[in-house]
Amino acid sequence: MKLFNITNELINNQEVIDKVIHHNAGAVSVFIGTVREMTGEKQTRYLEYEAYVPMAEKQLEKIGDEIQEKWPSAKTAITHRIGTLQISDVAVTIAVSTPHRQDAFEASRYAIERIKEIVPIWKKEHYSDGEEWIGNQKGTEKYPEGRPERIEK
Amino acid sequence: MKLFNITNELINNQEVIDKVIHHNAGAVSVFIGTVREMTGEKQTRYLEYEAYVPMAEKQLEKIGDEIQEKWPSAKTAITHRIGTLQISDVAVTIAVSTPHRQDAFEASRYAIERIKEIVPIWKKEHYSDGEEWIGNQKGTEKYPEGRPERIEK
Amino acid sequence: MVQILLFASLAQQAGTRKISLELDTPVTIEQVRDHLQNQLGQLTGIENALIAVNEEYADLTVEITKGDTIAFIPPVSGG
Amino acid sequence: MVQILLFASLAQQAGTRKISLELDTPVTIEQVRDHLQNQLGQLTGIENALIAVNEEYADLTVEITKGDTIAFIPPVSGG
Repeated sequence: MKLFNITNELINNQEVIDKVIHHNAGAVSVFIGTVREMTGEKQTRYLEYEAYVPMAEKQLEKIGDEIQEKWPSAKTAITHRIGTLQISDVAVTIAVSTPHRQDAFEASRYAIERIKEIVPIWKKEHYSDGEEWIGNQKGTEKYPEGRPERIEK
Repeated sequence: MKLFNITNELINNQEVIDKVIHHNAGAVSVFIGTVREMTGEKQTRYLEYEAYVPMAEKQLEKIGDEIQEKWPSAKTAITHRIGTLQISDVAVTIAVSTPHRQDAFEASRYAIERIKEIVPIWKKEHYSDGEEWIGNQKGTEKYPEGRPERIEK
Repeated sequence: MVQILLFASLAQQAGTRKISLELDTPVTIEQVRDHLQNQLGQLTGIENALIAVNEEYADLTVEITKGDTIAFIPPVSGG
Repeated sequence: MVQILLFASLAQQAGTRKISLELDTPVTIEQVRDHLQNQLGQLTGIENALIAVNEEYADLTVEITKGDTIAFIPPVSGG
């Protein structure tokens, strides 16, 4: 059972949740990212995700390690989907269990923020009027120090 | 499809999640409360929940209304189980979808806090060495103003 | 006739969850509560219970009338 | 021989995701990057891409050696 994985298949939320439920968990915070149709005035028709798969899985594991360090009794599982996704499809499911609820919420939120910082996955929006790689691909903003904040080597 | 309900059956998390997924949701924050074995030194064998069912469902709906007011584009579903629950069983599942993730986390957390304040559900712990109704049943603490904070009439 | 509902530790102490009461005149919830304790003996914690009338939280001073359902709600512990 | 991996907009511009490069002597990633642009033309955004060597983030100044895999990682947008 892989706690951190990238998949081409539909994500089964319950499968991710089951990976973190155990006898001393009292709370599970699950975050599910889904494909939204409207972003401001722009209408998404579908999305494509690609990943540097082996490194992305390692980086997801690293996020799990960071969570373990910050919230020692947390257990984390993350599945991110790649390929072509339609509106309302699940792109990512994060589950974190902890004995008490506050930690679960905080750790789950931490996980999604970190995914957006350090995991090599890219999203291309296919809008009704064109397409675009998301995430400052044009180099108009620079990462501080040439790398995303908080990346540790 | 009832968005807010009390049930005697096992909770199907995905069913609750499905109630809030829609084309302009981009984030779903799910909170799952499970039965934890250890609380400090105390070992739980199993739990019993009871509810004032019709009022509890109304109060859950009220929480949904409060969320709608605070986060207008949120959609909320809550299922709470009653009866006898074993270790790791799901007692409550809350799902909140929003266009953006921050609101989903905040609203989901708001929902669980409010459940613990205003919804007439009671938990009896069956420990390895005795049993206890949880929630200050002995009257050793008084609610401010004789009622839980933030209850509005 | 009014219905009185008890839950959790209150129901356990009373040995019942539901009591029917004949009312001659309108009474306050406080009076109902006193009456209950005369009938059933001391119910520990009832002073601290919230009150719901017809499934809505209400004050002790509310007058109840025929057909009402009064619930004594010990501190809740769901979630 | 080293492997160079391109992703997202960089792969799209380059028309390929994977390039093999013969190395005579150890070179820095910066030199690899310059070489790539000589070969493929200007890749918009490559200046801003992070670098991973063998699946770990690395600095531009790192020297690479035979068998290494160098990935150019445009700003990520998962989640």
